[in-house]
Amino acid sequence: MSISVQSDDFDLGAEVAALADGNGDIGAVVTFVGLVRDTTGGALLSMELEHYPGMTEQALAEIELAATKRWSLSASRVIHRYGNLKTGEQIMMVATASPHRKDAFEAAEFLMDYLKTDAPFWKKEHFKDSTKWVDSKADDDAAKDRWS
Amino acid sequence: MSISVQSDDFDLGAEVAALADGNGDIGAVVTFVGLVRDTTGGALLSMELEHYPGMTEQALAEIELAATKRWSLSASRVIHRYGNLKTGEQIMMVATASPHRKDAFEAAEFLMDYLKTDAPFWKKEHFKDSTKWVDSKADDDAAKDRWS
Amino acid sequence: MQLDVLYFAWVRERIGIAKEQVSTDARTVADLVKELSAREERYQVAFQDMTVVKVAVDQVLVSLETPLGRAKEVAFFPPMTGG
Amino acid sequence: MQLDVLYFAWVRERIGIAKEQVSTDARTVADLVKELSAREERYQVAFQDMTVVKVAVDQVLVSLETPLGRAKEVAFFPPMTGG
Repeated sequence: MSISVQSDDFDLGAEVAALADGNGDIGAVVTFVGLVRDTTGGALLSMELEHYPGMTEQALAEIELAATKRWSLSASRVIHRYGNLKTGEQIMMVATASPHRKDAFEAAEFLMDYLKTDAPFWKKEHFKDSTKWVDSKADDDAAKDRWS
Repeated sequence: MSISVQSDDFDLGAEVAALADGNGDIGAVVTFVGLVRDTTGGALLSMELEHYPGMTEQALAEIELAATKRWSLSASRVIHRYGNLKTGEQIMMVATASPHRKDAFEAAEFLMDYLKTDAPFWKKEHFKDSTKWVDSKADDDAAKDRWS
Repeated sequence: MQLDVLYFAWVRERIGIAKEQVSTDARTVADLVKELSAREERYQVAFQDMTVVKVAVDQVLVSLETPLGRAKEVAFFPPMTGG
Repeated sequence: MQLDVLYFAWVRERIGIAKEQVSTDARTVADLVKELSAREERYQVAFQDMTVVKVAVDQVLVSLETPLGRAKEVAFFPPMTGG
């Protein structure tokens, strides 16, 4: 179990290698990577990620702990960036490692669903002469509710 | 859509970066990595991966095409290795890229479920003085059947 | 009671500051919102629709009816959009 | 009819070869299995329980009842265990 909230980019391959290293019981690693998406077809200058230092780490740790209690996980990793990111840049990742693929898949989806609704991050899109806070989605609440 | 059947190892981070490169519409990338797992707690010397050249590529291409028809995928990648691998080594990966995380997750699970039952690979475990062909799992057929 | 009150994202932008110290006798989060809204229009604007404002007390998500008790830090922000 | 017949994994190990050319008039896959099993014991051993043997004709998974038609390649192997 490990969490990082950072402005720096991350290396997905290295993170997965570190997760699995030395544990011969891991048969499956599932990762999710969130990327800055330009829904306007080219007008996005950057995506600003704001968060609530202190609460962020605490919220992510609780979500990770809940996943660990529910599925057979050998290891997990959450990294979320903040600051100004460009289109295509990596925003965040989760990785789950398990003996079995079903656990790894479900735990990764669970982590993502809870992270979306419970971790205090906010996205602001910067355009040439305007800015827009990204709206939260009703879908995200529904996705989270399926686990309860 | 891209498939490789190879003896060489692969670099997950580089594969995901290549998948997302230059496509600003990708918001989500899900990957699955299968690793050589030692269920005996240290007795496994190596895992031998055999496949059916020709049919393998064709089967994987069909599975990938089916996923592409069913979900909104911007890109996907399947790599499966053959030959002799050690505990902890990467056996294979799938990656799915989509505007939305739900599509990326479901398509990755679908690819894995079909790959397990329809792609002609066989695993043989090598121990000090014995070998064992890995048994297929009834679970795997059940996992595949949920998509139909 | 002395509280650190934090604002994030568009709540912060509407109120114009990220953090302030507030002296209050508010019993619940809802009382605090009422008190701040009565103070200046910028608070009223930020808090006009509390269905789209989330609250954390001492870094834990809570509802508007939560008593402040011995809270040290209260934060207001929009629904999260990370990931 | 001339067929390339391929064997994989433990089917290959039981039969002792990976590939052979077979001249046959078998109409279906099941007929071919019967014909090979009658030939030598190693085939009979490999094919004794056809519920755990899968068949591909020209690299497409098929059932035992599938007619061979103008097939060029037939392969026998255990259920797959990739991934």
